[in-house]
Amino acid sequence: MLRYAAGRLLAALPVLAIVSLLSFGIVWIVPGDVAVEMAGPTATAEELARLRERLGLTRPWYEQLAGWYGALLRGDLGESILLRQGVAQAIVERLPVTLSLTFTALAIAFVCGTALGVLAAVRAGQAADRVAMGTALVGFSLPDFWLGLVFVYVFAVLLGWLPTGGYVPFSQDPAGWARSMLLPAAALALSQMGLFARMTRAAMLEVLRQDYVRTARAKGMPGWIVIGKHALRNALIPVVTVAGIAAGVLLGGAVVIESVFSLPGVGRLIVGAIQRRDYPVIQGGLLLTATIFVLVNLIVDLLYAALDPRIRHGRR
Amino acid sequence: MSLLSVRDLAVSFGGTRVLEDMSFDIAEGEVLGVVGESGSGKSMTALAIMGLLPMGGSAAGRIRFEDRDLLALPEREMQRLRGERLAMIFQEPMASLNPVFTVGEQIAEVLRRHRGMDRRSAHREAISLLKLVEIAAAERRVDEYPHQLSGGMRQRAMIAIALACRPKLLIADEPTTALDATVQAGILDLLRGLRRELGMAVLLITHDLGVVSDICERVVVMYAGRVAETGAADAIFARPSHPYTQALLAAIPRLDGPIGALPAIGGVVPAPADFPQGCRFAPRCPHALPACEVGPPALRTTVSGTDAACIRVQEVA
Amino acid sequence: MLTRRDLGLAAGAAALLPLAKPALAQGARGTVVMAQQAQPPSLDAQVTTAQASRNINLHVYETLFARDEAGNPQPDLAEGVDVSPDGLTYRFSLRDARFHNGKRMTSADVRASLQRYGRVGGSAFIMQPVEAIETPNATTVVVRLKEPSPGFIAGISSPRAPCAIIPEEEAGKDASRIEVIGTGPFRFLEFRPDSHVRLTRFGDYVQNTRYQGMDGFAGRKVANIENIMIRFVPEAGARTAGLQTGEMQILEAIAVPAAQRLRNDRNLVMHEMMPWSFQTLMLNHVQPPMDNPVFRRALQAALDLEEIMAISTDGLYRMTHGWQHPGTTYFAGDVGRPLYNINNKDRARALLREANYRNEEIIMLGDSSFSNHQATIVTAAEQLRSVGINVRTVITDWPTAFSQRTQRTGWHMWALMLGIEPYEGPYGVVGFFSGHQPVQHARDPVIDDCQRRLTTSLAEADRKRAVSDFQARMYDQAIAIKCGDVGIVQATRAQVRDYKPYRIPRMWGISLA
Amino acid sequence: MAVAEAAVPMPAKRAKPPGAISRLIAHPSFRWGLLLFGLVAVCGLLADWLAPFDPLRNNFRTRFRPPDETFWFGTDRFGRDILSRTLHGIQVSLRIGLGVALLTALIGGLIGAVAGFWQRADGPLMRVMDALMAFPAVLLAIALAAALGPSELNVIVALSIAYVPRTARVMRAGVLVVREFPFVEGARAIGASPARVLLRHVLPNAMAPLVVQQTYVFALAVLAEAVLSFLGVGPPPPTPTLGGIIADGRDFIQEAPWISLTPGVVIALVVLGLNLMGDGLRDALDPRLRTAIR
Repeated sequence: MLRYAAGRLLAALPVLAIVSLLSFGIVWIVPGDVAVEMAGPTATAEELARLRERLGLTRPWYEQLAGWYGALLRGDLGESILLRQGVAQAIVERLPVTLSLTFTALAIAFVCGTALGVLAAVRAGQAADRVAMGTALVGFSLPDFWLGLVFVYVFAVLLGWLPTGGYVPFSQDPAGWARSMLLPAAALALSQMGLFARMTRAAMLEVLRQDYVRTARAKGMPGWIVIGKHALRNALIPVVTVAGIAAGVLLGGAVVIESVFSLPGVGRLIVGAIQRRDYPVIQGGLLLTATIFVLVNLIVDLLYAALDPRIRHGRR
Repeated sequence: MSLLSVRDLAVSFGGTRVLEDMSFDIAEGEVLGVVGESGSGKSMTALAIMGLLPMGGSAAGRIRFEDRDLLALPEREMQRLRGERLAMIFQEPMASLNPVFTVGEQIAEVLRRHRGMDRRSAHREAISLLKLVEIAAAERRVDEYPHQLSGGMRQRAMIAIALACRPKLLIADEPTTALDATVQAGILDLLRGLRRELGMAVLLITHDLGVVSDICERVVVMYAGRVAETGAADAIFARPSHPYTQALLAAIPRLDGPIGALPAIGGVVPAPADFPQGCRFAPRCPHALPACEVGPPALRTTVSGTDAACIRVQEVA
Repeated sequence: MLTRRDLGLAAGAAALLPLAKPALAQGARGTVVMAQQAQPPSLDAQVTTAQASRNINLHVYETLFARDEAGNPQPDLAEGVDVSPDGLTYRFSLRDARFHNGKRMTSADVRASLQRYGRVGGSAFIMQPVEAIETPNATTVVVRLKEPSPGFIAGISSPRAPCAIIPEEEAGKDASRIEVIGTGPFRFLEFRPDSHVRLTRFGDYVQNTRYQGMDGFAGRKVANIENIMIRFVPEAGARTAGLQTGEMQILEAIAVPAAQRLRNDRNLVMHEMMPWSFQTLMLNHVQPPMDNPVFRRALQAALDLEEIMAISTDGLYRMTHGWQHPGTTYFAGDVGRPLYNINNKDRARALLREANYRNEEIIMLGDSSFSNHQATIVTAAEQLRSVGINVRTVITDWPTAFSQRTQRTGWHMWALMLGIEPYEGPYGVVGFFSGHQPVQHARDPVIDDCQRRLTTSLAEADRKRAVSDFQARMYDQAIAIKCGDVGIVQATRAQVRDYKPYRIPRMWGISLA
Repeated sequence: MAVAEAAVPMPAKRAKPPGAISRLIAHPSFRWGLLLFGLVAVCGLLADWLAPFDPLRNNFRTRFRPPDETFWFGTDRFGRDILSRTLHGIQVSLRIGLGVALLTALIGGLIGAVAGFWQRADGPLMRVMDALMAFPAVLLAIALAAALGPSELNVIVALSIAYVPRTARVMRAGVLVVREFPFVEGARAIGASPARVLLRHVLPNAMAPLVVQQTYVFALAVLAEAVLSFLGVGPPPPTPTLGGIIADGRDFIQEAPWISLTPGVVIALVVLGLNLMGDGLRDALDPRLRTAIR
């Protein structure tokens, strides 16, 4: 298991190297720079030029590239002038928000999606199946940010049940955290819930045909154990592989949702940095997001192995 | 007083009857063999008894087991019976074991469910069950996954699961078909030994006449969803009465080989939708008369003491 | 004989009684949450002209002089100033003030701050004429100029990029690298990017006893609120909803339709500010056919400015032609008025023919970051299209648009809202169109001359004439197009007492019921 | 050469097996999907005729009109008709979606084919694809759209770069399967050049999963375009785009919810239709492939 993990990690390194190069490269084709933002909207060209020089933005690109990689190899992502803090710190501060959002959404999507999928598979061909799959497909098709707007309007403004946005750290107030996460996570989760439901249904239908499900019933296991333990454990194996991709999609979706719900997360940090030309943050943020994605997929691979003993023992 | 008494059992899927007029008894401790080609309805008989017919299938008739009518029993009651007094093993041991749980877990689960054992004692019992089915190094194997076991060991593990609660009746659906010849013999020896040891009845489904002659006391020969002939194993092997039974026996040079093609008679078992009106074997039967196609023949007692479904049984036998 | 300081104290104490009664009775208490759209690009007050920073910085930092309610400079950290008759020497006497780090403010801090402003300041040109800054004693600062600069006090009192006084040891640091330490009534606690800034009452704040109450950014600043939370909420709808649910007490600005809807909500108070800013369309004179004044006049004639204003402000606007606000010192009266909001399509077409317009593509540059800019461009483009001008709208994010407009090519018209500059007076506004890099990219000798007269004439009448001439030239040559005055609505919960709208939501003087 | 090649038994050249079309039409998902998508698409294509108003025409007298008999879906802050803008917005969204689907099919298909066919190219190419895939597609597209500048074409390019890895992966998987088929071996054995083998024999037979995948990419691109427009990096205003109209309304979600509502529903319909069609396509085209694979 450990060797398997190490092998996967090693395979991720070249990918991360390319990721870092892309992160740096994107910034260099973006017009404008941070001085524009810092000077303010009505600054004159002269004021701007002076500020640009003071901020060291006039250095040639290769110098900056060398500087960035040099620092990166020392584990230093550089510093954001706009945010008054190091890029690493800026990201680490927002990571809990984005991870809360992404993983709450992932949990909602996974739990609701598999439940819907199981329901549909067990009642295959019946009305419940059609309703469940219809729900999944509609969820799959709704734009998440639009859904967020609708949620805010309905649940925060009209009904006043939940806050309109903002983030409460879990350590400060777990109930408040849950309240702040519910709407954005639900809006974000819906599309991936559809994905999970469809995957689960297909996998369950496959699994329910298997002999070992019949064995479980022949052993006198009650229906819910047969479905929930013997069948689902097997059906989850292909579903879990999707979780890695879903996490990536959610991470991307979090970008817009964070903006709709005023959550200070990594997505908004990066989008803000793009809009404000905060180069070190764009570079560091993209690099880190991609790294998280790679890591999540690594975890999924390991989870996959944990779920399926055949992989764990290297027989596949 | 028989342990299991099946009367007029019929199984149908939608409008199609795949099995009908199935009647037989098993006494306590008795071994009954059900023989037939694939498609003859023997597996459906087993599944109907277990209440595990595939989706869309329904059973009619009566199945009495220990004074209970299994067909009338609510699912909840059936669940309590399955694995406890009534157990079943299947043909393909790899596919029948759940790949994601250890063998021990799959045995212990039954004990926890029916015997209310706690995790630890169920695990201990699982080890002794593995020893009972003669798996070496049971203490190690108990925590292994099915894919780590050989084919024969998997089937032994399946048997251990089935025997966990010492059932009164074990239904074995082609338990050796998927295994190598040498392994087959081992499994059969095991079954024979265990039956004696535990005193349980066995319903052995097979298309291997050798297996039947080896361990069965009585035999039911099935063809195309109906009983062709039934009686004591000795009698049937010594003097088969039904033309189909005769063909079966003629098809194998020796009793320890499997059924090959039936060289004596052409054609194959018809699909349920194409079952003929009268005697279903008639189209392939060398002795068929126009009268055979009128209606399904009833069982009649033969000179050898078996019952055969053939109107010409006196002449043919 | 009473000194000026004693007098101030006495007057202040007397004035304090009715005003500070709730404060004295209950002590400073409560947390007020204000929401604004953007986050501050910098908490270095000297550097940035962004409103998002100003909202925060003017609670933390103070300046020698500050603008009063009417926009005129008043002493703040200075007790007063003596200006020599030749206009070359400014002698500031400093009042008692303490920095948030506990240090007492001295002339050395002031000198270092002014010098730093000359290096990094957002309006650093103010310091251009400065020759030397001397500190004869701890409470006196003497600024010597190379040449007269009548706008000097106006400049150092402006909130545009405030010439904040910071501790000497911070003044050596580069732009945006300083610790946030000022002398204001609130001190900085934390900045959570994308979330909020927290300020807390500065216990050792030295109130300016020259005044009785608050007065613009000057006056006596009494902090009745213990904590301030300034949240950055990008979605306007979320800000409005937050105000309605009580999550937030003050909005820097509320969308006009929302303000109209909530006008009668008894839990909320809407505060209209008019004028808040100018909406303008800047023209690039070096891109043909814009180099031809006749073509520019065609644009001037074609536009229906009222429609632009009505749409871009969602209905809160005033049709005013002046490049200074009416009622202020430099307002130039009716100069140029006949050329404002002509909205005559036939005249525009005739001018286009006269200008020999050959369907060249006109790029209208806007940005998606400021909805007024975008709406102005979209509306104006539609109007110009209808008189037969080949228009292409380019709407990018703010930095791209801004970078583009500093180029001489790639754009013809650009929407910009000028808020703080007209409020400051004429210097910033005229400055936009003069100097080495005027926004229109082609220097205009007449405007350059107006700028020179404005910044160097000692007599106010001469300076007024310069502004008047500037305005005449703006219209006559169609240098740029002023669309109208923009208003905004600040909104508070009814529990916020004694709130007076101003250029930023001021948290001193208010209290929570 | 040609003679020799003709001697090699070859499956049908066409990617779709005979009967695929009829199987498709019979598939309920596909039928419903086609109906939904077709309905919306036709509305979009006929926008010039169907739209009651000029989608760009401002009118400050009709600002923020709630839906009524003149403006069926209300008006926005510019006084523009939401229905007319939505109809034209469909056009833009479909152009972008189709553009992305085609461009990714071309680039991703090529990359995937090369990676699947030449093992030496596989490693490097797929590492680059993995790296691209590691960025959340939306984030990558935002950065690229900001870098390239706002225009419809740039949005297509940005989204294509973001979605190319998925297509490449699908294509690669298909090629890996097909290259092991006997007729490919046969073509190689008689000395057909690798490029010819790839283009003539492998690609046409690896096309089915690509077609299915691109239907989903189309749907993803429509959603992503909305996100980009919503964040202000889509096609520039006043171009009516579905995401852009939602963005126009978001500041007035309480006062004028109709602005954002209509385009959101339309996006959902388009995407739903495409997904349904994708499901149908998968079921109709895949069985052949599945039997080929397993």
